[in-house]
Amino acid sequence: MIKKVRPHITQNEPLLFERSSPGKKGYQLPDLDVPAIDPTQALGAANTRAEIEDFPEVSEVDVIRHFTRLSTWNYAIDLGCYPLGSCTMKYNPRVNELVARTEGLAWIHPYQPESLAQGALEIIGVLESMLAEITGMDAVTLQPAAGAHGELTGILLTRALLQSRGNARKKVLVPDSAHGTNPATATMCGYTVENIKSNDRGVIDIATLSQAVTEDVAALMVTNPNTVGVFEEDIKKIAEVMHDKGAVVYMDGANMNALVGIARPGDFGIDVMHLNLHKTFSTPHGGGGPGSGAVAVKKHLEPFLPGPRLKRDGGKWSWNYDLPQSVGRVRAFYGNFGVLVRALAYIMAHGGPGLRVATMDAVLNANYLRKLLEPHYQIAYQAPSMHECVFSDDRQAKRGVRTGDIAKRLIDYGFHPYTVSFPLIVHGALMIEPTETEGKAELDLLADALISVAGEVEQDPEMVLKAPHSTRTSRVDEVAAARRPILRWKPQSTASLAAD
Amino acid sequence: MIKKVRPHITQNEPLLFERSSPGKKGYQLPDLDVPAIDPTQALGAANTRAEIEDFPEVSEVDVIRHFTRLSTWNYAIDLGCYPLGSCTMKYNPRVNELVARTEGLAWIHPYQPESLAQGALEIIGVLESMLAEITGMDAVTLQPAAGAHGELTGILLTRALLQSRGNARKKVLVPDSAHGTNPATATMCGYTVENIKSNDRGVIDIATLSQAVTEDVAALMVTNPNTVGVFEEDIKKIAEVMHDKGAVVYMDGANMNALVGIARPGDFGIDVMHLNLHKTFSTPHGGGGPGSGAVAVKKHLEPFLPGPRLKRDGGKWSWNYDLPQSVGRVRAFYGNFGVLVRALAYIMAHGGPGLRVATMDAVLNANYLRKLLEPHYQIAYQAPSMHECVFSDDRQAKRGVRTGDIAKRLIDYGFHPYTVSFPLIVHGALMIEPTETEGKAELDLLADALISVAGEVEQDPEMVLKAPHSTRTSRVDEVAAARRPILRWKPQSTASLAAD
Amino acid sequence: MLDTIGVPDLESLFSHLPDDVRIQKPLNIPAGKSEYDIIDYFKARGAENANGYASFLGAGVYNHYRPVMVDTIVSRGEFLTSYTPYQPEISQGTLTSIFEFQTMVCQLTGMDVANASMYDGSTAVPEAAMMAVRVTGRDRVVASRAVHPEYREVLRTYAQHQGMPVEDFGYDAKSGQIDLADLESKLDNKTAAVIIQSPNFFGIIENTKQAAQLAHSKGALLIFVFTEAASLGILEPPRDADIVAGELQSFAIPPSYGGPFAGVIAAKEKFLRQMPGRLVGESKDTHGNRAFCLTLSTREQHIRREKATSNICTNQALIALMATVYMSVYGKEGLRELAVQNMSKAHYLAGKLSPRFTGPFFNEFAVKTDGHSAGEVNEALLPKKIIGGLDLERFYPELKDTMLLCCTEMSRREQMDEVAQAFK
Amino acid sequence: MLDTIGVPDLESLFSHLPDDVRIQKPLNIPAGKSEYDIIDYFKARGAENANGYASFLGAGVYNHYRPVMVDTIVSRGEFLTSYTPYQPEISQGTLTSIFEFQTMVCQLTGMDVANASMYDGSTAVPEAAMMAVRVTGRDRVVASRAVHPEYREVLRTYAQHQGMPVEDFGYDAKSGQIDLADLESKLDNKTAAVIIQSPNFFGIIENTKQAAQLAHSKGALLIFVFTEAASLGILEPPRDADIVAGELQSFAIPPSYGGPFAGVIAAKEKFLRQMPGRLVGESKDTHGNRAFCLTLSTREQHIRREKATSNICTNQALIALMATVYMSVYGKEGLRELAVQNMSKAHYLAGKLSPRFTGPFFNEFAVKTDGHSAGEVNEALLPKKIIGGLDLERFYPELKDTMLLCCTEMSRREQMDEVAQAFK
Ligand SMILES: Cc1ncc(COP(=O)(O)O)c(C=O)c1O
Ligand SMILES: Cc1ncc(COP(=O)(O)O)c(C=O)c1O
Repeated sequence: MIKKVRPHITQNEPLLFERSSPGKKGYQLPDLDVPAIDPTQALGAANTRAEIEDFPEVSEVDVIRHFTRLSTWNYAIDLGCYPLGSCTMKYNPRVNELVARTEGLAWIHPYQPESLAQGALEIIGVLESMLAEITGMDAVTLQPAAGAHGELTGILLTRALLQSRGNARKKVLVPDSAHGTNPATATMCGYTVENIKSNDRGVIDIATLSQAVTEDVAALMVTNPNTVGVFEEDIKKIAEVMHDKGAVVYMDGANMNALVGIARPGDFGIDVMHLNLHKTFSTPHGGGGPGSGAVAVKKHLEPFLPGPRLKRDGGKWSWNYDLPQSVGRVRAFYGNFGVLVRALAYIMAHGGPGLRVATMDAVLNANYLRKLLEPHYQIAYQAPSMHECVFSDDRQAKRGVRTGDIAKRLIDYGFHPYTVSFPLIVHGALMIEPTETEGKAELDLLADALISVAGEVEQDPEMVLKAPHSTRTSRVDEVAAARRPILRWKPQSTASLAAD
Repeated sequence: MIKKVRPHITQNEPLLFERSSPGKKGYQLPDLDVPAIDPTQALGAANTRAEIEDFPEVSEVDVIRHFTRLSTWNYAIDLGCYPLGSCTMKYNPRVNELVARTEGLAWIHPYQPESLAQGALEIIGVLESMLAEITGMDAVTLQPAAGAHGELTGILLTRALLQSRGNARKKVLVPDSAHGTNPATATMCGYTVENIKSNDRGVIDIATLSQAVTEDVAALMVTNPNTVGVFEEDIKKIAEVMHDKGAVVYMDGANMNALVGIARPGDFGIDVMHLNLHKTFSTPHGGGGPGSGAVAVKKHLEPFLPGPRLKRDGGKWSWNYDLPQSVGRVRAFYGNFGVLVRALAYIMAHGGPGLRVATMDAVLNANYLRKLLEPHYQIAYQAPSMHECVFSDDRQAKRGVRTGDIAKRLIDYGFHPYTVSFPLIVHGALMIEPTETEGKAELDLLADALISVAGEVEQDPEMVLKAPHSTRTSRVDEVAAARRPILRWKPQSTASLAAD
Repeated sequence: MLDTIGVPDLESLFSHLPDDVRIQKPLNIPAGKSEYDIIDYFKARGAENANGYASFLGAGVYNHYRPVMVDTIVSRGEFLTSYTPYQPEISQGTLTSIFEFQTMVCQLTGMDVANASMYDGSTAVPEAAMMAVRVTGRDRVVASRAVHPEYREVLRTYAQHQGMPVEDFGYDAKSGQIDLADLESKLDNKTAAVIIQSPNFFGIIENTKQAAQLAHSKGALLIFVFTEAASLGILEPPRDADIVAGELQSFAIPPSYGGPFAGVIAAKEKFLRQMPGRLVGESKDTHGNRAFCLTLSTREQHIRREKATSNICTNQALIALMATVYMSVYGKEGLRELAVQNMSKAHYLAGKLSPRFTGPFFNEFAVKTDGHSAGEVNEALLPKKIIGGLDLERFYPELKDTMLLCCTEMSRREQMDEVAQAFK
Repeated sequence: MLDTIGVPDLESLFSHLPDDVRIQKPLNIPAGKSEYDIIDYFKARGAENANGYASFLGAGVYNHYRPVMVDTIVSRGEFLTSYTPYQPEISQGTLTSIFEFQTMVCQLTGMDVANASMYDGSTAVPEAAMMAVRVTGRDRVVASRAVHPEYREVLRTYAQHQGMPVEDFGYDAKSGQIDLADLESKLDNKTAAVIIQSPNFFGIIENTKQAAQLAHSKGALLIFVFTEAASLGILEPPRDADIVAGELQSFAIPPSYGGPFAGVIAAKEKFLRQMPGRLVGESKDTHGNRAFCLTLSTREQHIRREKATSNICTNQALIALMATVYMSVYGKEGLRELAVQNMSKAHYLAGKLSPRFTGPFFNEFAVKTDGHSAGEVNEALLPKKIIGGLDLERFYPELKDTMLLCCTEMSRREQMDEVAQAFK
């Protein structure tokens, strides 16, 4: 029985272009206090355009209604649990939005004198040291813009280190459970990828690994806890094996929400890792970013970090550009500063003890769900779960219903689905990460919904296959979208739907 | 056919009290930097309470979800046209919200030294003079908190004036089309109310009025344009009739949105009037306030205005409390300052010319709707419409469908209904005020919806009587609510509905 | 659109207005400004007011921390840009939150019913008095001089033409609490209500029980007024009062130079039908789902017109929502902890000074400025970016060289020490 | 919950972690702070930075007015707290706005297709270069020295291990535009792409047509880079380019010390399958309603893994939404008027100084500081609360005593006059 939602009306809304009518205005500029210049005269006709063809013309009220109506078509954390595995969709404290908008922080230019940016530098400095403490690493760069960008940085560092030792090597080992960004990153750094098969406990098999590690191997990209939510208990041994062969251990830290305050990668043999500040440290996901992919390293990798590096002397912060061994910039300026501010605010609000409690609650919630769901869904691996629990759709598949269908039906129950069919090593995976900010009531509703769906799969698989049934947009034809891509509005193409 | 909305799911949400569980916390206070005091010791057990019985205990994420979910059950201007007659539901520019939150304006104490409040006083001073210019009156007080409060102030002023002339008189004349606050106000000021019957053109009949005006009559409370949206063309004559008998003419300015920049009450014989800043000057209605009921008067009433009065000398603003003839304060401090800031921002954004254009567009929109709807609904009066048009449900009533039912059905079409069964002189009134901030597209949808409903009334009145059909909450039993009032949650009373 | 209407131009829409009624020259208001200019203008005005000052002013307006959650919620267009919930089917968000507001106000005050809000505390007082008059059929009210002076002014303004004589009674010069003897002497069988405030204007906690006994013994109602809602986190609620008229500014409502605030009236169930203002009640929809709606509107002006319990229409809904969110964020524990912090700070500062009254106080207290005048003490504080207390002589001639100081959770120890210094 | 799981306490949930893996002592991070303390802390940090200064810095980050509407929209929880729209049935809000973003970017740039965003302009450049390599099957890229120096650094970082040699070509010392002869000399049949920026780092508008002809004549693609999106309101879009890699910071994205910003890649339709990043496409739902969804994801890492077009996953959606709202507010007329204001201000100031280059410019230009060094001029401005321009020698040793100045609609005439003064 559906307990969490009821149908209501939502406003339709055309595309902005379909709302547009010539001459409508939503802005007013201050009066120009200097002589106006004629662009064509000043720049020549060849350099100027007559108009931005088909660009929208709408009023201020059109704009607010357009986007407000659109927003009501979205699901969001503010509306309910968002158990998207591997994405750590936790509550985003609003104070972080406020402080990030402080005039002295939001309106400072990256090239203004360092003497007029000491507050910003202090924030960066403090965050770097707190992340070093949390990860147990020696140095941190905040330049990368997201996790994948952090991976790129980390593997470039790896390569630079090995290069400095005379041989950059050829291969990067990636467990078959790894996130797609791992192999993609290795390739971008000129390495070939060798997949490591996980064992029947869902973790890296030391024997398999040992065999794979040759003089050609530059690094292992390990995710811990891994993407099936299982902690790699042999991590120290794994690191040993790699280090013995002179290879580097890179840790994908996307799952740090399971470890903060409990275990530190720096203490279990990791050389370099990235953190997803937008996951573990709760900066809003914003429909797909922005993020920050801070990279933490051990001493031996520090000389290769991207520049500039922050330094402090005589009580003053400044940027150091004199870094002979640096791999070079991975982006302009100093990173997603606005995201860094939010992450630091989050850390300050929790404090050391609070961060640890958050981690424990995250693991508690995942294990609670696992317990409630295990009778109804096939758990992927028996090993204990950390911050997320992963099931397979084996039982439901027998009735012709796959994880993606169950996900769609879950929408009718008022939830955003879990992560579908990732990791790849789990056949038809349901990857569920509740995070610590969900209360028991919401978790019970989620379990209740998934159990109810499991029942529906038995009684009426057809109905489940057609879900969702209660949303303003029913199942979308993604195949058609890819077969005949329409990636932009054009005057004719969608006019017929204007009333929509 | 319903073009404006589609059904979607909305989250259910229990009452905060039903979400509550002991020990949950949504706050953290700064550390106490002085010795903590034991309340019972300091104040005595008799003066202290053990706890606030049954008060909610929830987390921060509970709070944001609770109110976010609740908000999705509301209709609002940001979602679409809100043609609630007499309420002037126009778009509320968001810059007004920003400036009202400026630290130096939002965080100043009414008793702080005037030398440290000059900016606030300047805002009040400028707004007073602009409203005087707009109304054509001589002086303005911004103390009243809303329209009805302004009426109270205005009638108190009237009484004080007449008193000073030796006789406060007994009666206030109120047209039968007047808003309920008018007669209620007269009573609060110790006057008896005499209703003036409107003529068949929906306006005040000079003959009827002349008869009613005796030496006992203190004032006439006239609304212009009146509540049927018709301009009292004889207003000057009306004022003459009153003035000849030494009576005062009070104007209810709730409908000033039809006159700003076009005609000024001060120019057509009004002695005292109020403005609803939250209507004409677009301060957000916020689910029912706050508002501001600025009162504007002619010279002869100025001495009686509530104190303190703003004065300026030597380039400095200050409050003058020495007002021997003042009727006294109508509220503490100086008025709804935060609302005044928004109103001034609105006036500045439009400027004189812009305000006039807004008025013309408001009247344009009302007349456009009238034209489209006249074939389908019975217009209440033939007289030309100003900012709103009022119909009666005579034709639909024949099929057993009343204005209230049509309103409910309009909800299914994605609109907030017009004002229902007001004014009382129109049998089953449909009072429609689109305001100037609606575009043609939205107006066409509204007309289309109302016309479609008119058709449904003919074909399937039963269906209309059961509307709305598509909202998460169907028709509410208001009779039961009044028969057995439940005005607060109690531990038992609603526990059963916790899942709701 | 003009074509549809059948007029040549916009002007023609007004052609039926007599010439001598139409405006003669354009409004003398400058042309519209850009958003950027407007923000600039108000920032400049704000800069002309006190900025970054610590303040020890209370006296009805309190400087409490305002959680970020409050604006997060009230800024949602669905709350900000809707109006009075006349149509419950598309207003359940507002209606539900008001029902919660009414409930929390009852829980705080110990009353049975509360309305959806009044303009502010000062206007709630006369409305409460008028309510008592309707309930008792008597006309006279007596009010403590320790009730906020401006509230009493408003009471007099409202009362003057309703045949509702208002008389004050005094306070005990030593304790700062109401003078029970004087109250008793002012009571008679025409008295509809006794009005007291607690904590009173001097921050002193009144003996509500005794005041209630006295009032009831003479068949009058007790109207209990509060200006510092934060005190209800720890103080015994006025269970013996008949009507409570209060101001919720302390609950996340910015001082904003005196408004908009949110007043409220709460009362014993039996007086329900005489309450002014909007009330939200619980009911069901046709499917049996719980639903809320405005109710008992037969009390109100739009139905009852000249016989209405009040003329109030638009009230302070959005501001009341701020208070509702605030109460939700702090909750049972939070309001208590907050009250304790406020008390502790006030008692810390009072400990360094010589309070004028002996009665128990919450977060406000009166002190003699001894050597110097209150004005001098405040002058001395301004350079330190501290706004001192209220000079009580302004409202109480008998209280020369006496200052009312208020401390909240926002008052810092260093600043309080500065204040103490200034008295030296 | 512990009972359900069947463990005695929270600790036990971690008992399977080897002891030597678990943390040895508590994190050395102070206890949690209150919201109020946190706001205080960041206000204090903000106060340590430049506040209330007028700035003439551009160089890739521009100081444009940010309409209030932008935060009004992006602060709505439905946009702020949702993630990548994997589930289109409950993500149409995000998907529709991205589709509009893609469309507006195409309209601005004259390209056929645009993606949902890249991290920023600087990372969009190497992604565009890699895209060109995939398209042409060639490996070499040549980049104008007048492309933002930090963008070129990033290009080199990305390129170094992909067997993608990067070579610079010069600019004309007089005009400040690319040196066509030098470009031609650097082109060969291994060249996958020519990269230029316009307005370039010196603010000069490049001759994109000629650059395109040269590139195409050698079978290379032209990659057009922009850092000042506001220029596209008036400048001829790069219709002859094959790929456009740009930064949208100018569109309501606060400078925020360098990020988060929103990069974008747009291209000719035929290169679609080689585009990196997310793409939103139009489709229908089972009821035939128009619906949007992520599409062509077979290019992406989560499907293609080591063969993906890029490793990008999380991008800059919310920031892209800011730009979308900005473009909606200004619209066709607004962006043009805005561009004219920017130009007019810059040309006003340039008129009072001696520009270093002769090429046409938009809102940025280089000037010789003559007598004094760039540093001296800036020093002289600081006391006037003005942050001057960028010392070009920092990136271009050959440009001694040369400053890059930027004016936007926010630059006030008085301030520009002050700047001119400082050169005297
Ligand atoms: C396990 C894992 N690794 C890496 C990433 C990539 O991080 P980002 O999306 O911030 O680039 C993600 C997030 O999608 C992830 O879940
Ligand atoms: C005609 C008229 N007069 C007076 C009022 C009362 O104004 P307020 O609600 O601000 O007290 C209203 C608004 O409801 C009205 O429409």
